[in-house]
Amino acid sequence: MLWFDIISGIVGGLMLILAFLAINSKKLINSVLLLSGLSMLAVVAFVMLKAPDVAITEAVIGSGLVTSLFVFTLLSTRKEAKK
Amino acid sequence: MIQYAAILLFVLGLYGIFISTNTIKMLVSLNILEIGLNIFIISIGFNYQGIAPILSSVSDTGLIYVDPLPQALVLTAIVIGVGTTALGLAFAKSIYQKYQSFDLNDMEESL
Amino acid sequence: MTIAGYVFMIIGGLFFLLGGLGVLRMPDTFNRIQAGTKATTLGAFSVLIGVGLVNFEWSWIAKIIIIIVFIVISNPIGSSTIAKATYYSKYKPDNLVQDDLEKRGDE
Amino acid sequence: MKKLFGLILFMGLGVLIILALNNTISFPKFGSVDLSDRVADAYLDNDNVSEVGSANIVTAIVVGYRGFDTLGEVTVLFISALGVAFLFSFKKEKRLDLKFKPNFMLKHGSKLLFGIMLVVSLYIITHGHLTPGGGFPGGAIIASGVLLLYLADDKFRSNIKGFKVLEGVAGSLFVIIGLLGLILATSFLENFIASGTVGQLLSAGIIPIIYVLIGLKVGSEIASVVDNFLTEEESA
Repeated sequence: MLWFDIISGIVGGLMLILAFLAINSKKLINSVLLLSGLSMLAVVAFVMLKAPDVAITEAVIGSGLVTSLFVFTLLSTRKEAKK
Repeated sequence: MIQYAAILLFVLGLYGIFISTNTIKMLVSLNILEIGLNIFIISIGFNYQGIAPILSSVSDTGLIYVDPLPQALVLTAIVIGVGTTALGLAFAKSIYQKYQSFDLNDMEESL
Repeated sequence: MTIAGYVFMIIGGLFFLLGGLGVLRMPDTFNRIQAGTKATTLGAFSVLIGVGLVNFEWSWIAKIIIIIVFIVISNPIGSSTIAKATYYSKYKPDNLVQDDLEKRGDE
Repeated sequence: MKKLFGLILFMGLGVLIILALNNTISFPKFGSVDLSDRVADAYLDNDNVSEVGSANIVTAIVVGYRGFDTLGEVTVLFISALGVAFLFSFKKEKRLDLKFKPNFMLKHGSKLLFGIMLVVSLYIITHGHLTPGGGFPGGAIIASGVLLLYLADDKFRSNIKGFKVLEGVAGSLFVIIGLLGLILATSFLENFIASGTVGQLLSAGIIPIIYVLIGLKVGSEIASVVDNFLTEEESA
């Protein structure tokens, strides 16, 4: 019980730090990648809360698909700015 | 402990939506808010002695499970989150094609 | 059998630790890729073999073999793609002695 | 300065939420939940489990007890995919140029990886009522496999019309199975196939069939969204 609180405190604190950095970072791509790291930590939190179904779904969607959609949007607009 | 972190994550996402003027930043903040909310909903049904709600061949009566209902709700909420994020990004891209910028302040000037 | 499995898991954890240290300490991107991929391959294999020894059942071993094949294919592809992307983004380390890819052209 | 003030204000809001939730009777203390006064107690009852036949209780809730909710959820996903396709519809479209020349190893290794991902996703979908996983993560894994093919080959376009047809067929079969429940049994989406013993692959009645359909629908929808994000208007 004590170990659970310690590890969940570490995971929660890291998540808060990553969220703050993602909101306040200057470059958009850094913000998107920090969001990807945040959702990987959320997977750890879901596994600790005994929710394996949700953890699998979040691992596939949060760190893979959503990040790639953000990156595609940034890529397609970057080239228009160059022209 | 993780429940408090989830609530603070939710509030931080709300702060990001209010404070940022960039559409991509707003969507990132919306995702942060969603993650915090999901963790909070799951933590409502948690029990220290509980195990994951999956019956195995050895398990019998007398075991404590965590609440499976919040997990079922969050499972669908995550998949809906992809849809809303994709729709928001599509709007952001079409806004960019009109104003050549993601920033809301630039749009005001060209109006 | 169980003790051997736990020994394998501890070895895998040590490999992961060394890989993390290598990523922190190495000077440029190419060296970091090298440290990271070696540690990932060996560490993941050791942990998976340890899990298979602790739970010695056919259903577990079949899944572990599939995971190992996945890592064997995906890890070289990913690291080579990162290296190539780093090269094409005009990043060159300071102490580069010989650049073979420049002579050979795009391939 | 304005940002700092906003941060302090919102942190104060968070502290107020924590204080408000801590001292109420209806809100339980973290980690000591008593399931006996909740609705989940009925789902975890032994008679109910043997009636539904699904070892994974989350799957039993998502598809069995709340199948109508899931139908609405899939519809929401369908509408958002439709909106994305609407916003990205151009007269002449072409594939987004990533300016990256794939080498031999990437092109052929990614096809091998796509096969493994497809097998894993099929395993996850068909074992949704026994192990963690099911239609939603399996469909998302199919979509990430398609995304891998898009990233590995700069000329690749998937058959987008085939995805649309697959999505429509899966969605209509979902509704047809629900209507069969209305005809053969008493209510919409009711289980009309005998649920075998708990823990076997061929058990749980219509739950595996519906979860396979959900997996196909989610996978094709997210894959078509990815395809839409990788197209742009041809400027020529």
